[in-house]
Amino acid sequence: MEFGSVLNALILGLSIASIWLIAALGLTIIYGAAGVINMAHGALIMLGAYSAYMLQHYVGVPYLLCIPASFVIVAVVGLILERGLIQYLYNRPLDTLLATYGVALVLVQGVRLIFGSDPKYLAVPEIFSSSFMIGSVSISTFRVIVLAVTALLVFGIWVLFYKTRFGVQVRAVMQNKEMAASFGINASRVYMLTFALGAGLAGVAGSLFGVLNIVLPTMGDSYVVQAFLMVVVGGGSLAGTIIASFASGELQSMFAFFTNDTFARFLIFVLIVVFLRFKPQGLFAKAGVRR
Amino acid sequence: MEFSRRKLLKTSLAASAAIGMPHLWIPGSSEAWGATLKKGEPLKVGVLFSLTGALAVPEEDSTLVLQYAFDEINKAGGVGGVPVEPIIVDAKSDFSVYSEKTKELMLREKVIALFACYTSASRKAILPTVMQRDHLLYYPTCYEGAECTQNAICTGPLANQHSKDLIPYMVENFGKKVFFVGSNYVWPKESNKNAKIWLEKAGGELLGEEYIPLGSSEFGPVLNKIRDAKPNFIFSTVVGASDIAFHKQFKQEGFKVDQMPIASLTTGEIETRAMGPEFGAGHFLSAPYFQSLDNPTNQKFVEGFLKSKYGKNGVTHYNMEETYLSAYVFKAGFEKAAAAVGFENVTPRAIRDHSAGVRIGDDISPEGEVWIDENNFNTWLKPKIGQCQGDGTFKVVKSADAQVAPDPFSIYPDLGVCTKDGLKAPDGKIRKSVI
Amino acid sequence: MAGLLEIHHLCKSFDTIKVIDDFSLEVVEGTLCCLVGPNGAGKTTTMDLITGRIKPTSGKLVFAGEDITGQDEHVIARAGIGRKFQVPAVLRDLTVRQNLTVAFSRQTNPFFNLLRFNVPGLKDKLDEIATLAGLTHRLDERAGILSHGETQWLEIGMVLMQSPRLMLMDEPIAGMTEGEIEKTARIFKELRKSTTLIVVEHDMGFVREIADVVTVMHMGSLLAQGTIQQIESDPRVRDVYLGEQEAA
Amino acid sequence: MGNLYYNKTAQWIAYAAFFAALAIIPMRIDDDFLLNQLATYGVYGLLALSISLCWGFGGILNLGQGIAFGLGAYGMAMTMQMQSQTVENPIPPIMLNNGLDYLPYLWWPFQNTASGLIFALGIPTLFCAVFGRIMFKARVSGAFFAIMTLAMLSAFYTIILDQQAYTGGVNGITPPSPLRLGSFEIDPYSSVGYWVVFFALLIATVVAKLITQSSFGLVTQAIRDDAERVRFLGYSVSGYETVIYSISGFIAAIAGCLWVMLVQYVSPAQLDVGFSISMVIWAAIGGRMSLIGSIIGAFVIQGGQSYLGDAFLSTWLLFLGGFFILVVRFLPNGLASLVEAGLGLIATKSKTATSHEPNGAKPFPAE
Repeated sequence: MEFGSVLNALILGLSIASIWLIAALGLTIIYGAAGVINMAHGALIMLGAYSAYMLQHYVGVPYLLCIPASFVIVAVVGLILERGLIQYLYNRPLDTLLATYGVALVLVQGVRLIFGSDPKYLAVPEIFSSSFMIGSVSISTFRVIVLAVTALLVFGIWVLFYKTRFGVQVRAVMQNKEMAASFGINASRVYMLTFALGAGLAGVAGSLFGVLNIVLPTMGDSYVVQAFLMVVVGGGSLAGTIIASFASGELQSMFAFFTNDTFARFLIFVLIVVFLRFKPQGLFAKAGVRR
Repeated sequence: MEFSRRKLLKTSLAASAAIGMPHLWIPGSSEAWGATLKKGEPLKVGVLFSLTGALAVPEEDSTLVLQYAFDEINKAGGVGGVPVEPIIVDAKSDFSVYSEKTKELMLREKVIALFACYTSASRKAILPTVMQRDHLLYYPTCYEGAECTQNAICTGPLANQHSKDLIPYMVENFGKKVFFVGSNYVWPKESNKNAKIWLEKAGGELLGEEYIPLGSSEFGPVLNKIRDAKPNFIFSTVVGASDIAFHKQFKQEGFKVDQMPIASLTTGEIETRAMGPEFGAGHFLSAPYFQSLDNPTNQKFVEGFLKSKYGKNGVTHYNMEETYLSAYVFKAGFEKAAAAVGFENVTPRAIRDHSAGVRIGDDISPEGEVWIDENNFNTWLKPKIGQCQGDGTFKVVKSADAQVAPDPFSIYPDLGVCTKDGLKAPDGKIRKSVI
Repeated sequence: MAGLLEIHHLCKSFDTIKVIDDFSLEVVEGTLCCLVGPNGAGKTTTMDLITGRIKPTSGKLVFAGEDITGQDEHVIARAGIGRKFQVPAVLRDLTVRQNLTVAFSRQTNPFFNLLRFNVPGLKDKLDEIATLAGLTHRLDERAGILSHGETQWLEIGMVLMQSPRLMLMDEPIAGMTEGEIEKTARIFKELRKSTTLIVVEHDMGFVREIADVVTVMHMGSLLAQGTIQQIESDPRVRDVYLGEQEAA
Repeated sequence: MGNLYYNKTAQWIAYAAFFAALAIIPMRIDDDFLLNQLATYGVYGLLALSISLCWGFGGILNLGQGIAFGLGAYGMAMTMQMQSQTVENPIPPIMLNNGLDYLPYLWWPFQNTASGLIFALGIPTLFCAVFGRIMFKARVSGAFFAIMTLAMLSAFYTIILDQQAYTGGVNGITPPSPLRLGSFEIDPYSSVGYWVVFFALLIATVVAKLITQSSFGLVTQAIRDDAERVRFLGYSVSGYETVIYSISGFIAAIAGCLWVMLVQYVSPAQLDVGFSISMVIWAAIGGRMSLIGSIIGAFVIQGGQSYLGDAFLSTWLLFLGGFFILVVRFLPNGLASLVEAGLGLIATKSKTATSHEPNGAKPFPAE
């Protein structure tokens, strides 16, 4: 076994981690702030990819501008979703899970009706479909872009949540909704914006995944369970999700390096179940609610 | 422990008597199909592919091309003098729907034959029902073989035909060292077993073999392993959306198509279109058919189909052509059976039995002459090698000199040889319905 | 005679904050012990520790001669400790009858209960408790619609259905009317004859009426213990208690 | 007189009527396909029943019921496959095709039909017991548990797909001939298959109904309401949760066996996330708090899928998704709550002067 190969695998693990993380970011925010299990997250990722495709294909927007545009479009969808449905279900967590699954069904089928079920592709500048070498390590440009966007978003979220007034409000609502309301914080508005933000992040993820692989109505399905596990292992906090994604990405890459991809996946699932057996509240749990 | 209808009838009656319910109808083998044909009435055939869901991408094309083929056949006078009425059903990409709809088509619609399935998994899901009713399935796709039923006719290449020319061609032109990548299921594994045989004969060297979970889109780990192994070319049996991700990431990770091309059994015109031609260009595909085949029959087929109301997707590819052929194989088999036993007495099984050796000449078959094997009811055909061009079409770089024989048990000689009555083991015993 | 419940040097910290600090207590069988103290003194936390809801950082809990330290809630409940919560906790989606039936937990083995439809002794006990709690006419109502006082009574009723050897009552009379409070006092005095109680209460009038022993907690530790007269004349208690109340 | 919906006798009469209707069908209808189809719906009914028991009564939302169903189905398929192997030909084709020339230990119990069936039902139940025990003991509940079942389902799906030599991979197992029990052969395309499913559904429903009315059922409903409180009454919440989760898994395993008996086929698609969630959708639309409502939910949705699906074709999923959203939003207890409300209306109209308060909220017993 060469050192270069292991190094390659480690760097790849970082890239896989960034993919897992960007898929899970929106979920973390929605789950962390509002306690909503959003099963439509995969469908929102898919919508992000289709938004980018639509803009590029019909309007001719350059790819790099499609990324923020996807954020806006999917955030608006999220906003409508929250106002139209989710806001009535906040005290019924299991029902939000089911209702959002229904939303996913509708979104996937709706996209299929409009765009057909054949795969689409996002054209990107030639430079994105190349790679460069650092020493003996080969690095794909687009993977670096995904990593960079992920880092940027994480930083943005951190600023938003810890350095702005809105962030204080969100954290206040997370701690205690009633108490926050008595300080004049409009919890309903906070939830609405958080949900839209989470949805928008899914949109960004989608516009990136459309380049890594393929734009299909069902493309988001495979990300949902995985992203949820990151959130659950992380205990619903941003830092938790980051660490969970990082660990899983590296483990996945190393397991795949030493065994094969299928077995690597299986191992990750089993490890997560075992981990939660001993830390059911996840990595960074909020203190349990007391009666 | 043979399956016995008589015993079945007795025990079922006994069982129902025990429960006390009088109503029961169990078919004997002669009436398994449960219907008779009448001259003058259209022939009902079932067309069962997914029009919605994940499998719709390839299977919708199959449905369209079959409709086109039956229109063409009906315009030319039908089958045995009567028109064909295809009953089109959506299998919704759900294996239990395949199973349910197969029963509906056979038991309720009483179709005389079934054109169905793209994936092996869905074929496996419906075969028990087809065999039990002694019915007939036309399976128009490449597959792994290792089946010997008395109820199926396949018009696609078997694993032993598929890579026969491809591997030697690649070794000759690019070098001896190869890396195998496939989706993690039966067909790629079986195909790779065959490929290894050809590789050994061609004096090549296998550097590694990796399988990716179906539907997975993360090829980073595999590409890293390939990078370390430094093969001369990659032999790929990755299917579906994964295949597209594979080709994209191949380029994104800095692999160069002229230094290490992918020789694939799957990446055809639709896949290339879906990934964007810049990711497909330069790679190789082995298939019996390409849209760009230069012969009058194919020109007529491509033009006719694309202009017809079924040609909305704007492409013809190998799987569609194989499906198109299956309609003509059905026509020829039916007419032979009708001539032998009389129109009214034709049963699905009779069609199958009389399809042995049926030939589709190059006046009908866009890929050139093919015929049905008299023993295993797969197709003799000429695999061709195409290289993808910058516009997404394929240029044929090599075509087999003669039709290659299909052999579903080529890599399992110990199990026996598939004959028309069943799998004949080396000790002479014959087993029916081996799936 | 050893106490029914003995608490030895109990400590509980959340992160770095010591909520219970070297707290010891002995409750003698057949007495009614009132646990009083200002807000944040650790009364409810003590209840939680006794009933296993939270596990102590150190210290030991002995009930009826058995070490119950660190046991799960249901094990402690089965040993004979029943509890009424500060915020009344009844099963709001079930009827009053079902609430009381569930609380009649003589048999807790799931397999034994799987196909059991008649529970011997249930009917008499249920009638008795329903009458005592004044809920006879509400038996088939959903518990979620009961008034606050009725909910308190239902939960007390549930504890009684368990027939525990030790009952923990966290603020049983909160939200009750004068009449209801008198009735509660009457019943507690009656109960004292056959069982042991620990009552957490703020209402000193009520405490005065029912308590055999009064324990005062402050900052997670035992401040004083004795009869109501002793406690009321203890200057330390006056300081802590009255000071606290004035500040609030 | 109160709302008939809560009347136990009325409930039993409704159950009897439902099963009487199911029993009349094969006597009246001579359509092999319809019988086979209805039998398949019956299997789905069993699954909906198992979800209703676990979720409606135990409060445990299980998005991974496909594990129990799938393991049961694989067990049955292996049993049926081994029935068609002979002394001269003892090894199933899937192994030979994957280079195994011996029968792996995993398959040994299925060489004998009786032990095969015991394992087919026992392994999924044991899995539920162990997994449930681990999770519930760690007090994983609610949405977290739901996600964990999803993760477990994905893990099983992946490993079954991967272990091709033992499981047939994505192609699954296709036993070539129907199930034989002793000298009986159960033809799936006859009323025999229908009756087997009918009686399984009947027995499972009656037992489930009895369980919900027993002391055990009451405790599980109390746990659903407030698990925390129930602990202080002396009940081991994790014990009860494990038992009801395992019973539910056992019923799903039966459904898996029957399904393979009917279709002679199993593949990892039976452990697909979508299929497990559709079980929950049946129960949710029918009414998760009502066993029979859930069963009817399965019949209606699957019937709609088969018969409306082709007419609407691609709009069906859109329609189903929308309908599901509406039910969750406005009828959390499913269509059964319409019946409840309807009967409540009748009861109010014909109300004899009982001591009930005006607008008195309804009690919330078993159903």
